[in-house]
Amino acid sequence: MADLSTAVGPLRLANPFIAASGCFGYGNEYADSGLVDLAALGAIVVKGLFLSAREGHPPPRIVETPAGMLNAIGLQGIGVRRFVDEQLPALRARGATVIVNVCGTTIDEYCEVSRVLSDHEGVAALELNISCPNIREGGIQFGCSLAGTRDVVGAVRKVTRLPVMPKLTPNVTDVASFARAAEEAGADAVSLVNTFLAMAIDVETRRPKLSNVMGGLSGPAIRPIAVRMVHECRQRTRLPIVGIGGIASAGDALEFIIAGASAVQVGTANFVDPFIWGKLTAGLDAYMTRHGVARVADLVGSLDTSPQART
Amino acid sequence: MADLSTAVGPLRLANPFIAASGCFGYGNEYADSGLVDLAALGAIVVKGLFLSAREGHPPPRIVETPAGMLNAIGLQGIGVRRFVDEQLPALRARGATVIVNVCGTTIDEYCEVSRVLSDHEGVAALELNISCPNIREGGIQFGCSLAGTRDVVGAVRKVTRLPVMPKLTPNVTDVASFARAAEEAGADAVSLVNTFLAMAIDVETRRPKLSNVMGGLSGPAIRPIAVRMVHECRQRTRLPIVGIGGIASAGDALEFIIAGASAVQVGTANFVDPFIWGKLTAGLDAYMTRHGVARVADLVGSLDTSPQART
Amino acid sequence: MPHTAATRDRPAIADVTARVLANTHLSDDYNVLALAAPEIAAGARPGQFVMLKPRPGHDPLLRRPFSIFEILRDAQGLPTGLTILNKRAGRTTGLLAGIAPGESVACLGPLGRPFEVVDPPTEAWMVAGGVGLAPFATLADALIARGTAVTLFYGARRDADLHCAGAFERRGVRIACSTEDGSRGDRGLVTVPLARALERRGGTAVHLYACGPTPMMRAVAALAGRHGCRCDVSLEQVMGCGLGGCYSCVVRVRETPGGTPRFVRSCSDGPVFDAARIVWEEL
Amino acid sequence: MPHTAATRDRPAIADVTARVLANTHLSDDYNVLALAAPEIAAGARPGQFVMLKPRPGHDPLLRRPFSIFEILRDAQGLPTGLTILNKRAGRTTGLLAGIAPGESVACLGPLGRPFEVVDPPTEAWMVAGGVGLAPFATLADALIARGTAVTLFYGARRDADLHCAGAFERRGVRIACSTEDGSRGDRGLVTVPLARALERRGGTAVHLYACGPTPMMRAVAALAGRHGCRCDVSLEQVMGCGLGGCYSCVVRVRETPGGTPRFVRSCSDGPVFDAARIVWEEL
Ligand SMILES: Cc1cc2nc3c(=O)[nH]c(=O)nc-3n(C[C@H](O)[C@H](O)[C@H](O)COP(=O)(O)OP(=O)(O)OC[C@H]3O[C@@H](n4cnc5c(N)ncnc54)[C@H](O)[C@@H]3O)c2cc1C
Ligand SMILES: Cc1cc2nc3c(=O)[nH]c(=O)nc-3n(C[C@H](O)[C@H](O)[C@H](O)COP(=O)(O)OP(=O)(O)OC[C@H]3O[C@@H](n4cnc5c(N)ncnc54)[C@H](O)[C@@H]3O)c2cc1C
Ligand SMILES: Cc1cc2nc3c(=O)[nH]c(=O)nc-3n(C[C@H](O)[C@H](O)[C@H](O)COP(=O)(O)O)c2cc1C
Ligand SMILES: Cc1cc2nc3c(=O)[nH]c(=O)nc-3n(C[C@H](O)[C@H](O)[C@H](O)COP(=O)(O)O)c2cc1C
Ligand code: FES
Ligand code: FES
Repeated sequence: MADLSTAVGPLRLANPFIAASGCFGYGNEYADSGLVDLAALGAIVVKGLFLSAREGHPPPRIVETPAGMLNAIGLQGIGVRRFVDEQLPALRARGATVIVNVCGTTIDEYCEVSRVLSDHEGVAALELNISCPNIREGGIQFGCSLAGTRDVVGAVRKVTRLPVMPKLTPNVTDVASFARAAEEAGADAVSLVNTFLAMAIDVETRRPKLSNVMGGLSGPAIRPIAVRMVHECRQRTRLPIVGIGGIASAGDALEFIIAGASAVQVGTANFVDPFIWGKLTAGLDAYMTRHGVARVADLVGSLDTSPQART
Repeated sequence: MADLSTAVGPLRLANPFIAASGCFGYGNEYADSGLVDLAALGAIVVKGLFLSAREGHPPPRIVETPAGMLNAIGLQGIGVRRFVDEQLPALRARGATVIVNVCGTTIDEYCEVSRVLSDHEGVAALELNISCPNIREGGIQFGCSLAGTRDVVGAVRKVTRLPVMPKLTPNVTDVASFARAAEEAGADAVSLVNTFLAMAIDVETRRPKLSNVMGGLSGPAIRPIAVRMVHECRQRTRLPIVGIGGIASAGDALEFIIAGASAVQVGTANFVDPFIWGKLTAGLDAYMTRHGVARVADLVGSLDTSPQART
Repeated sequence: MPHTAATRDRPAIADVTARVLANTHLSDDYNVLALAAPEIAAGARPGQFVMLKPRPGHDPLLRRPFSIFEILRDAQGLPTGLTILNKRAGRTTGLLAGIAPGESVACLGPLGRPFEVVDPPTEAWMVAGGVGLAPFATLADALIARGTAVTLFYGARRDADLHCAGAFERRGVRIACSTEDGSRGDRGLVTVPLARALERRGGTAVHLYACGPTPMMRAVAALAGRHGCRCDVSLEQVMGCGLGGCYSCVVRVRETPGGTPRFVRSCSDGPVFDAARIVWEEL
Repeated sequence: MPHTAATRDRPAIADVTARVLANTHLSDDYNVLALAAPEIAAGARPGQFVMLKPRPGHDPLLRRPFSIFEILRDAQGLPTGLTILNKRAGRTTGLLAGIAPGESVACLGPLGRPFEVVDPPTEAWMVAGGVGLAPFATLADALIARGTAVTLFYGARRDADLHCAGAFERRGVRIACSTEDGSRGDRGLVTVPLARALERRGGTAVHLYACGPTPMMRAVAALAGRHGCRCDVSLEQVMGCGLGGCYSCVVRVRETPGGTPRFVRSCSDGPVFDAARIVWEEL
């Protein structure tokens, strides 16, 4: 077995495969039902948390689209305090590497949520959700502005010693400039991408298919755009990158890693196949063995874009 | 049969179905081989034309991705003068409604190409390609800047009486602001979307799958994002809209029309099914008859986003 | 090799590449699909569901939820598989209508909260609309095994749509049918014979079970409330994962009458709910 | 009802939902697929191709190009369909390997520029590498019908990969095989026996036809140039549409030696090209 461990800045992971936020509940659901050994994952990112509980949008909250899905869950969640009380202890006991997806409607809220989490053992890193397209007041207003990104990252940086990783939205003209803004403001890494703002219409009723009108597009459909964005960020920053978007196989994950990601998150594909994690590590192991690659780090950003030599 | 005719500003079309630029050659290919009666289409947009011929990128130029494809053709083309000499007469003879996709590396070139086309009978409208993601110097630098968009549209507006329709890129934070810029600069309509900048990596060779490294994502995968963008433009401008992106059935086209498009373009799906045009008009006809809709205009922008009444 | 996940308190969830054993055409819209999935069949309880994907690849992408209709058993009575009562609604159900024996389907389960199986002397009255019949075959078996008297109120548009009623009769279930066109049983909705029976039941304690279109379940829940009967409904919300991961399948419930409503996941808190908890105005 | 498009000067292009008549497994990698497509078979000429989509929907999305291998005929000799020599390479070819009789495939064609069929006394020498054999069965038939002597130089990795050679022998084609492992015919590439035969051909005029991996075709083109033979190659560029619409399938050609190279579409200008036109350094 090859050495699958990887580092995302200060964060060490047993393998590069991370369960994406909002796609894995609080993690305990999958452990309770015996489906997944949480300690076997690189890490899990739990569902986005505000200071208080949120009830989210009314259903319908999802709709399938070609090779993808739209969601407008609206960040239903139990709030950070109930999380640390009710969910974190079990996650710790299960040996999970826990990253929390931190949400806020104000910079103060991001800081307060981060403070609560930093005060508890068992949180490995903070992923700042400045990119949820589904609620007006929750993040995207920061994530679509360079100043907003700098402000949130800089403020959270001051209140925690945990690794800070803003999660970038793809709904911008130049994503790499946001990675740079995060870098300047003291982030330890960036994760990208969150979902693409999108919509689907029921033509029979002439109404949107989601109660929230718009939702976020995820799944294999978006993968080529996400890979491009990781590649752009790799070229223009030195920040470690966690790649996200449409990963459904080890080969898909390798595209992100070769483009420049030190680790990857898997969301939608885990809905289709909750046993995907073992297949991902086995596939990466087979690839590294076949290609004689000793460490994941040797693959990260190894893309060769020189013009093809022809004979 | 319902009345399928529609108007895109000053442009009258027999039906809303237009062949998208770069996906239908110069149109004559499909007529020569007897596949398509060009006069039966709403219109055709011919491949992007510069002043001079361009040879385009080396192959591989396309790669399939989940529910989509990447292309980096690099705007191979015969140049506007050979087009008006060699292709336009046959298109006229065949009764095609011809829209030309106008390219330029400078504002002067856009104007010059537009002038040449305006001097010839048989061109119905100009689609300004300020959104090709595949060549550095060809359009995207205008299409990603509000000032650039205004400058190109304003300059072309002065040299032609033909309807002017800039084609917008989706690779921006706020597409509706570009539609507004186009409106202010005197455009008659906007078409959207062009392709999403994306990439695919061959993990075995660790090289990009396209010779150009990046390419444009088209096909069903992008449809939900494109529909959202049309909806946003409809809400924030009064300009007529031509919707584009992943349309493969009459139902898909209706999503765009209901979201606010007066007509639609079909690209990738025409590769899969060159006989699609008859199916699209038949499907729209059946829908309008079933719903008792007299004119396409009654559907345009008819989306109902009020909260669902529950009983 | 199927993937399975065992736990202390509930049957293992398995992901089986299930071979199609038979596909029985009932009508243009309905078929019964028999799948080889012994691991899932062995642990399944009445009211549970499976998540199916008719073929690998991205079209369709997500699995879809289906009630376990019947458990298949070999000569020794050991579970070998399960059947699905499939009604054509779109991509996946369309593919499941046309799939041939020998092909296979990805089948994940058993999932969700099962029905509470009531004991005598309480009677079990099952109320099914259309494909809402699906969860009741295994429930009837469990009830009958306990000696509980079972009645099925079964409604459809017309006689030809009242599929599989015979299989319930053979189990010893009393059946009251209704059709919208009056071609069999009462004319009108299934609540017509149900309301009449509730009026006439005298002192018999009745536990209602309902599955079908939302308006039907809402009406049954109202009748249950009026008559003071406990009523379990099996809801059919759109589900992205079936495992509690995505929060797509929520339904608004109130824990106490007049309490603050909140969203709970119908894949893990349900699909079976006490009808009294549901905020019916919002469904 | 298939869609067809007739024109003055070339056979109609039809889009047929072609039923699979048979699927003959040759090896883990190769199979021969027989499709019912009389409209396409009737107009097809040697070297033309079809665009296939193994199932509706978006996965896979685009059609893929395949040479027409053989024309199927009924007892009266009327065309009823065609076969495809399929080599597993990815999604579509994988699906076509597994597809069963009775299923159907979307089949669009005939497409592309056919081979020029040479007359006696010139001899026709066909050079095939692996699945590059596909366009030569119909070409051999046409050549033999004109009385032209036909030789097939056929190379593969090992004997077991030299599929369908018997069918060519039965047609009266002379065969020279080569295998990389020497298990049949010459050891090495197919250019070994070809070069030898060219050296020894004396005054015989020879027209070469080549299809196979790019390095093989390049080497055959070089031999043809050295020996002053006309050589037609059938190229296998990635194709998005097969109809001249997308400009994905281009290949660089020079109209005159030393002329400016330019990209032409291999779906409409080809797939058959005079090898002397191709800019081989870039392929
Ligand atoms: C717990 C549970 C048990 C179920 N049991 C059965 C069963 O035993 N037999 C059966 O035939 N069906 C059952 N359903 C419904 C079934 O899941 C849907 O019909 C199916 O998901 C539709 O998928 P599709 O790909 O065919 O349709 P799509 O192409 O996805 O959509 C077509 C249409 O179906 C609608 N639809 C999508 N999901 C659902 C849903 N969950 N319920 C109702 N309509 C939906 C869509 O809004 C759309 O209008 C059950 C649903 C749940 C939640
Ligand atoms: C004119 C023409 C005639 C052909 N005739 C035949 C034939 O008779 N029998 C046959 O088996 N194949 C033939 N091919 C090749 C065949 O089209 C490809 O193997 C097929 O497109 C691969 O599709 P896929 O979905 O299986 O692979 P994908 O999943 O799309 O890709 C898998 C791998 O195949 C490679 N590939 C993709 N397209 C091509 C291509 N055009 N040529 C070679 N490799 C490709 C990809 O780069 C990738 O590495 C022909 C190609 C052309 C252009
Ligand atoms: C149902 C659903 C819920 C999600 N919730 C969150 C969330 O709470 N916070 C967040 O940052 N991202 C959320 N996401 C985005 C995912 O974490 C991920 O960025 C996105 O889905 C792309 O990855 P995928 O294609 O692998 O799903 C959600 C995605 C889905 C599909
Ligand atoms: C092969 C290919 C070539 C294209 N060439 C052009 C072009 O020359 N000019 C242009 O404006 N758009 C071009 N496009 C973009 C299409 O016109 C269209 O905007 C895009 O493909 C989205 O539509 P679709 O999903 O229906 O294909 C091209 C697209 C493809 C796939
Ligand atoms: S279906 Fe995903 S949480 Fe219920
Ligand atoms: S394959 Fe589209 S132009 Fe040749």
